[in-house]
Amino acid sequence: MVKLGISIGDLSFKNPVMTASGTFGNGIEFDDFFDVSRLGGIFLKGTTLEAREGNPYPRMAETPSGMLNAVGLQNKGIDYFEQIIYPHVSQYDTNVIVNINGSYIDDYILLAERINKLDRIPAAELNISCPNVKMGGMAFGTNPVTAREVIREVRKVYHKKLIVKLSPNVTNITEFALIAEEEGADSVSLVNTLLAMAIDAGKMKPSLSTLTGGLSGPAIKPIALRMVWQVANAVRIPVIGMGGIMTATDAIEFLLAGATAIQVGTASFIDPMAPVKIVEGIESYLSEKGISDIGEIIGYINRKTS
Amino acid sequence: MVKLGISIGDLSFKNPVMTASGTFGNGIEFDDFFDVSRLGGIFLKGTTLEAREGNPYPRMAETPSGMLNAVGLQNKGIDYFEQIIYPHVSQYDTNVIVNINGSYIDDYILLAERINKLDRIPAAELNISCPNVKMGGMAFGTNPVTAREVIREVRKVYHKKLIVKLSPNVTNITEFALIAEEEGADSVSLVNTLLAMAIDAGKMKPSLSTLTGGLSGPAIKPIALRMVWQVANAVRIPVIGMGGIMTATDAIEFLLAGATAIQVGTASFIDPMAPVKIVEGIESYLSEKGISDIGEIIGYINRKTS
Amino acid sequence: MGKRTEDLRIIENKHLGQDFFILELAGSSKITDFKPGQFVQVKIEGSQDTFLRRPISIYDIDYERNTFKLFIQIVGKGSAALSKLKSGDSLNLIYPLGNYFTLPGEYEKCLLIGGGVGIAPLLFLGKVMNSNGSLPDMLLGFRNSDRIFELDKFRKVGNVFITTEDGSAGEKGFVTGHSILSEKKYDRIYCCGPEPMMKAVASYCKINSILCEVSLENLMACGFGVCLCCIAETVRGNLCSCTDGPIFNVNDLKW
Amino acid sequence: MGKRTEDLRIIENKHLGQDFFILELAGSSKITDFKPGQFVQVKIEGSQDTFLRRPISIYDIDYERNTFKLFIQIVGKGSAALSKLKSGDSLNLIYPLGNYFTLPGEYEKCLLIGGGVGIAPLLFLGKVMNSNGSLPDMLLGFRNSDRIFELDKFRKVGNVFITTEDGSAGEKGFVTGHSILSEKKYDRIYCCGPEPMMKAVASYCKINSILCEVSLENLMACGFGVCLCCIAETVRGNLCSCTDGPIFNVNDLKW
Ligand SMILES: Cc1cc2nc3c(=O)[nH]c(=O)nc-3n(C[C@H](O)[C@H](O)[C@H](O)COP(=O)(O)OP(=O)(O)OC[C@H]3O[C@@H](n4cnc5c(N)ncnc54)[C@H](O)[C@@H]3O)c2cc1C
Ligand SMILES: Cc1cc2nc3c(=O)[nH]c(=O)nc-3n(C[C@H](O)[C@H](O)[C@H](O)COP(=O)(O)OP(=O)(O)OC[C@H]3O[C@@H](n4cnc5c(N)ncnc54)[C@H](O)[C@@H]3O)c2cc1C
Ligand SMILES: Cc1cc2nc3c(=O)[nH]c(=O)nc-3n(C[C@H](O)[C@H](O)[C@H](O)COP(=O)(O)O)c2cc1C
Ligand SMILES: Cc1cc2nc3c(=O)[nH]c(=O)nc-3n(C[C@H](O)[C@H](O)[C@H](O)COP(=O)(O)O)c2cc1C
Ligand code: FES
Ligand code: FES
Repeated sequence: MVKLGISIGDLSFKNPVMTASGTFGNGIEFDDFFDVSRLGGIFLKGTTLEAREGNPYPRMAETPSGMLNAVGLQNKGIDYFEQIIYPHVSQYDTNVIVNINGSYIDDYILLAERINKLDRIPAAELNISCPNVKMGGMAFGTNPVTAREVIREVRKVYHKKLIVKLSPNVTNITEFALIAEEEGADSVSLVNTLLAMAIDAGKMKPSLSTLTGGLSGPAIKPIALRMVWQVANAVRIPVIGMGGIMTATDAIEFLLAGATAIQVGTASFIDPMAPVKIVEGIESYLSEKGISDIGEIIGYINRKTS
Repeated sequence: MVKLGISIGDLSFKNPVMTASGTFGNGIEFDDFFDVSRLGGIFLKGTTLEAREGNPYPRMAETPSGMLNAVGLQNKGIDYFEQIIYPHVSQYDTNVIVNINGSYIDDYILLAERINKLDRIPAAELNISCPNVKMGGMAFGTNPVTAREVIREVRKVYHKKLIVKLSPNVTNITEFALIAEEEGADSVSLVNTLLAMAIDAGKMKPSLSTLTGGLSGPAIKPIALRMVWQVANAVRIPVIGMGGIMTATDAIEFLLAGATAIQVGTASFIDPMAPVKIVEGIESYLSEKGISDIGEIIGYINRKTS
Repeated sequence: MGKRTEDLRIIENKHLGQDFFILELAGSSKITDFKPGQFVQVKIEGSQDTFLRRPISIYDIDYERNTFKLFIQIVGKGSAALSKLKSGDSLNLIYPLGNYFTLPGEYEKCLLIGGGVGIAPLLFLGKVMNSNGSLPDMLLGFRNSDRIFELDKFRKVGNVFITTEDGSAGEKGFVTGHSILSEKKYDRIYCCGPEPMMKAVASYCKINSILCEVSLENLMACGFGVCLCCIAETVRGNLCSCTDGPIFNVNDLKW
Repeated sequence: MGKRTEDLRIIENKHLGQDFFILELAGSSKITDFKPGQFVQVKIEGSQDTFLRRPISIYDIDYERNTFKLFIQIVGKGSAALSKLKSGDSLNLIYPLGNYFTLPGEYEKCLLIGGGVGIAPLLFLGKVMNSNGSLPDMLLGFRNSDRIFELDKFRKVGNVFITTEDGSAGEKGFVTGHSILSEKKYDRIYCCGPEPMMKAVASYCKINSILCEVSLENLMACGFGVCLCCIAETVRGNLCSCTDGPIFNVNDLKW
């Protein structure tokens, strides 16, 4: 038997495969397809204090090996979450993690306090990298000063595992990872989507109502992999890698680069079974290579070349 | 007849389709395929003062809708250029533009002085964005201070059209475009490749000898398009757009976003006729839409939405 | 049975002429849970530029043979790739997806209005109505007579009326101009077609206080309610057209 | 005629068993300018993950019918997609590319060494030698007898010797261990196969002062000398294996 378990501090995960926020709904939508409890963890759709309607339609454009989205954090707010979603997701036998968002630092703090009280939520992902909102989001995560401030304030009130989700839209992503580490984050996750644009030449206008949106999918995998590799070599806290992971092979590339765990995002749209297939694929890969513990491949290429 | 001509200052181009440096050799390699003089201009392979061997093999990896390269500016140096390449490319009836590179500012200056003397070279592209060299390249182009310095010094000695090639590996690309404009550049071209990585899961090692390389091809088109749009809205000098242009439709998207001209890069590897097919495709598009002058579509989406 | 993802075998790919074709697929599980108005998400293999699945309505069902059909128009890369499939090839689907048309009460008079490829979900709807003992009227609009296919099928499930934009078949003009609308009174209208047509039908229904459901064709990334890309603006806020739709009562839409 | 890019029609796709197949293509222009050792760049359609072309050697030519063949092993996505092509399908190529084997002088004794799918360029080379009046020896190495195909073709152009790693055909072991090498003296050896094999052959040749040319299989992005990705390290610096190669004299390589 291959050992697939990993951990972030004292929080353990049965395997390194999780789902990316905003691409897995609240898990419930996948109940028909597979047993969600087989995953290492699930990251729920980005939540804000108040309910939000998101951006106008159209919010999506297909691009070569990827897609743009400009959803803009549509969600029903924390009250609805506590009353309706929480009871359901509490039944999963896996780590259920909330992705928290705000326009102002105070929003993040208030939300973190609420999430902190929920017993069955062992961790929160601090999203300072959403490119699709007018206020907050990526604006926090691409400026070292505001990034530090929001992480520091949230850390004060949030006492479980704090994962900071980094933006790839920066010159030097390790700078932001180091800030997260310095401010006491337990982990960093990366990457969020890349700010991008699509234009319909026939109609002579932008494809999205918001003009720009976030690029995800295999197109960004080489960029995400580079950033995960850079960050894993710069910080000591565990790194959760994502960006274009479609198959177990893709996931293994991120682990080899230094990610302790990975998130499956856009892949779930095309194959709702992708996350669980990736768990199985990683297991076969390790068996075939005669590797008994997933820990042996995490950061393997860095041990070899340094 | 549709008017396809555009200009950068007083330098005119018969159409907006050019070729990206490093993807078109010195033009000569395309003589078998089509009449290179049909293009608006050609940007030759990156040149340095001295001859360079570039990076060790392997230098290339295929990625979803794209590729990584880590060539590292292999070229035969400026002496060879003047003696062997220049006489040949001088015969083309199009604008032949040299892409200049260096490890230190002095290298750029010395090279720019040499290029300045070549009658048949009406413009130079200052490459401060190569991600594949240990010194110079992207290091200049991702730091506002050094970027300004190298542009300023080259501008002093180079008296023809100076085009500054920008790196997409920055938080805010308009900052660099504005610096180029302030320092007297005649145009900016963008984007160069995105710093990225590929790992061979089977062999458990990085695919490139240099670990990281530059991502090009359709995968990056949405990011490039967003940056071109941002820059075109920020500067007054003409913008030359590129990144993943495979077809005339792609080229038109860049023009609509605000590019005055475009460069075809990686596409030429897959279809050596791509640049000339794009000239033809743009012409048909304009005819079908009943547009008589290419100028009408340049920046069209900005006029409409602002 | 719930939503599922499966490789299904293509039994026939029937090219109808112009840009239309019909794929018949062999259900691997029992398909008795399909409801009219629902759709499938088709994975496109063998096309370098299609990353996402494509939503296609369920056009027809054969419960005995456990097969069903998709009626598709070639409009781009994905549909073009699908048109090249041959019998025996396999196709990966996520299905059945979406909500479904509300069936009429026993004595309600119904009109099904379709435009172009938008006629697709109406055949299945008509058949279900038949099995409930009613014979709906069907008003089908086309650009011209060359683009009319499968009429015999529709004639079996209802009384068919036609409009064409150029008058080459049926009445000339758009569906909303057809004489049947002034001659008959309907309790319910079901509509699927280009957005301008559905909006025109919706406003006709509102004015005349007719219950009206339309099938939206919003762009979709997932098709099962997780990406939130396919939203329709409704009086109850932004709703997913893949789970809360594709069928909407026009009174709910902010049209 | 120079390099060109064209859509060619597939006349036959012959599956040989294991992972090997042969595509026969109808030349649209005259193919009399092909030289042994040259290759084509094949565009892969219908495979979502193959962006770049794939380089494949010219295996055989039929001047009368103006057709030529490619001998391909399925090793990944691109070759797998090619294996599914059918006669009548079209394939886009850039060709002919690369330099070519240096032909021997009139009285020189030659050995052609191929390993696995590396035998591909040697048949064409052998045929050209035949037409110059010489009958080369051919030493072909395989993993096992199940992976030996087309031997009849090779027997027509030269004296064929075989090795297999498991001894299931010919002599057991690697090509460099074959008895022919100790029994006969050659003036020239031409070699194509896995890199370790070519390196072993190269060192044998250097020790025995035999002229040796190998065909490299470096990763290529363009195939016609513009990307500088396919370089081989040589005594004259980094050279493109797509234009200065794929054929190199081993004395030029930094092996
Ligand atoms: C619930 C639902 C049911 C559908 N049922 C059917 C059906 O039964 N038969 C059928 O032929 N089609 C149906 N469609 C539409 C079908 O999904 C699209 O035609 C298809 O996705 C186009 O894919 P493509 O790759 O061929 O075109 P693309 O290359 O993706 O696009 C070609 C052009 O069509 C436009 N386009 C693509 N999809 C849409 C859309 N959904 N709305 C508006 N414009 C679009 C694009 O912007 C582009 O201009 C349905 C759509 C939905 C949402
Ligand atoms: C000049 C030249 C002539 C060739 N002639 C032939 C021929 O006649 N018949 C034939 O079957 N093949 C030939 N090859 C090799 C052929 O190009 C590759 O097998 C093919 O590109 C693999 O594509 P794929 O998509 O099937 O594999 P991929 O999915 O791209 O790769 C599968 C695996 O093979 C490895 N790989 C792919 N290409 C190469 C390579 N060039 N060198 C080392 N490893 C590689 C990859 O790293 C990966 O591990 C030739 C190559 C060159 C450069
Ligand atoms: C439709 C969509 C919605 C998303 N919503 C969120 C979100 O609410 N919060 C968040 O942190 N990231 C969100 N993301 C980003 C993903 O979690 C992930 O970081 C990104 O898509 C890259 O991974 P991928 O390429 O595997 O999809 C969203 C992505 C998509 C495609
Ligand atoms: C193999 C290769 C070599 C390149 N060499 C150079 C170079 O020498 N100088 C330069 O400015 N850009 C170089 N580039 C970058 C291209 O000019 C272009 O900016 C980039 O590839 C994006 O465009 P594309 O996606 O159309 O290829 C190179 C790109 C590739 C793929
Ligand atoms: S298409 Fe994803 S939620 Fe509807
Ligand atoms: S493959 Fe591009 S130079 Fe050889």
